Amino acid sequence: MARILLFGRLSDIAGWREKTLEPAPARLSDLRALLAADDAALGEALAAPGVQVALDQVLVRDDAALSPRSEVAFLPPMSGG
Amino acid sequence: MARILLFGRLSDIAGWREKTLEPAPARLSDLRALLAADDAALGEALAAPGVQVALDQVLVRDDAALSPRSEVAFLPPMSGG
Amino acid sequence: MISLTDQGFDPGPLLSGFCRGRAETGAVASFTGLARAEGGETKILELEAYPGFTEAQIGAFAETARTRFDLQDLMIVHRIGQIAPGEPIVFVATAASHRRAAFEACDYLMDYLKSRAPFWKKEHGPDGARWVEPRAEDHEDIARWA
Amino acid sequence: MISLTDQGFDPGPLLSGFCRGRAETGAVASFTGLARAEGGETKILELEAYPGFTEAQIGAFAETARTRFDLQDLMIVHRIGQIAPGEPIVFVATAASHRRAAFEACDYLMDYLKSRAPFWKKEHGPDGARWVEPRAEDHEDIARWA
Repeated sequence: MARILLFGRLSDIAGWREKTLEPAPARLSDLRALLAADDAALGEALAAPGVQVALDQVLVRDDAALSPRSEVAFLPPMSGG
Repeated sequence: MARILLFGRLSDIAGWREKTLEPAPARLSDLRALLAADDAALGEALAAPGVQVALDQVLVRDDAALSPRSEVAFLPPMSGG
Repeated sequence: MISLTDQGFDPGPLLSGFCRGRAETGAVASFTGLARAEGGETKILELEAYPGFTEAQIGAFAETARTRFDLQDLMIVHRIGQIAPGEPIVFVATAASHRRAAFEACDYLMDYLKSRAPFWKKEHGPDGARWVEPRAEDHEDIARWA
Repeated sequence: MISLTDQGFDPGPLLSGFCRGRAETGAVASFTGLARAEGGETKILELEAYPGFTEAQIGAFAETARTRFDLQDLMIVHRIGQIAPGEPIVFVATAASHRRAAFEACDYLMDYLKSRAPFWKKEHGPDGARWVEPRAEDHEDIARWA
């Protein structure tokens, strides 16, 4: 069961902040495709420049394999406090 | 009655921190002469470069007339806090 | 010590605690950021963090400050959630032997926290809410240290 | 507010009071100077002021800082008399709309207080007492602002 987290404007676009997926997609690219199929506007927002991805709280730049218990966070540009 | 104040190392040299003079000397230069006649080491220390004089809490650069109730402070180089 | 809190906090007791028992420190600089009303333009500021990730990222940056400025200690407390005008948003304190290092490290940490730290900021004003991205000024501030 | 005190003080409550009720401030920088033990070299620091004159001179300088950095407010509390290692010597706080001004004004005030303010400083160490004159470093610090 993968845990997906959205921050900042991404959760406003999606209408949710956190969801779980069972089974977990095999790869980050599969997860992106799944989310975009569900919600095209969100899919586009997640692919926008400046949106970073943290896999188990570590930033990843490229595609990556997900484990069944991965936590994937989509992070729009950080604004500072 | 003029009030004379010494600060920092000047009071260590003189052995006093504050004294009153009655009658008050007419001018700052008279006061310097009086103090130097009493204590040559102090007279020399007061004349050393970097020692400033405040007359009634205002810095004065040159000779000045004293009033009967003047407060004269001799200030060695300020060290900051 | 790096912590996030969704409760209001008072910077005074933090500074008192930070200064205590420092016979060899000499210099403690601090910065307190307060939410501004902007003449009524901003009613409530809302800050979102990613718990765990946000502290870890700030902690990693704080280590660079500790080394760069030879700090003896530092403290960062950051508010999250909804913040009213006048309330503290952030408190940073730095301890060093000499004041130049303490000031510069505090300034450096604040430039980072205001421009690149993992927070997402929403301003609730009279015309609704909007997400805020870092200002050009914040990017220039952090660029000074490159 | 500029004050001298011959009693020990805690910087925390000063910072709390200074930050209170500031819906339009944004930035409060502070500096706390603590007496250093210097590994046992300095046992007691003694600071002499010229009451009235010292506050007036600091006040006049503080006005230049207020104008130069467009400060909303400032506070200076300076300890005089005998000070033990670890005890606060000085607390400076500055309030401004933006953090750059608050930091720079605090730094500027500290450079002045450490190099040119009317205090006379005696260090009591294991080999007796000696009067301290400003260090070359302090003069360089204040020269940065010319």
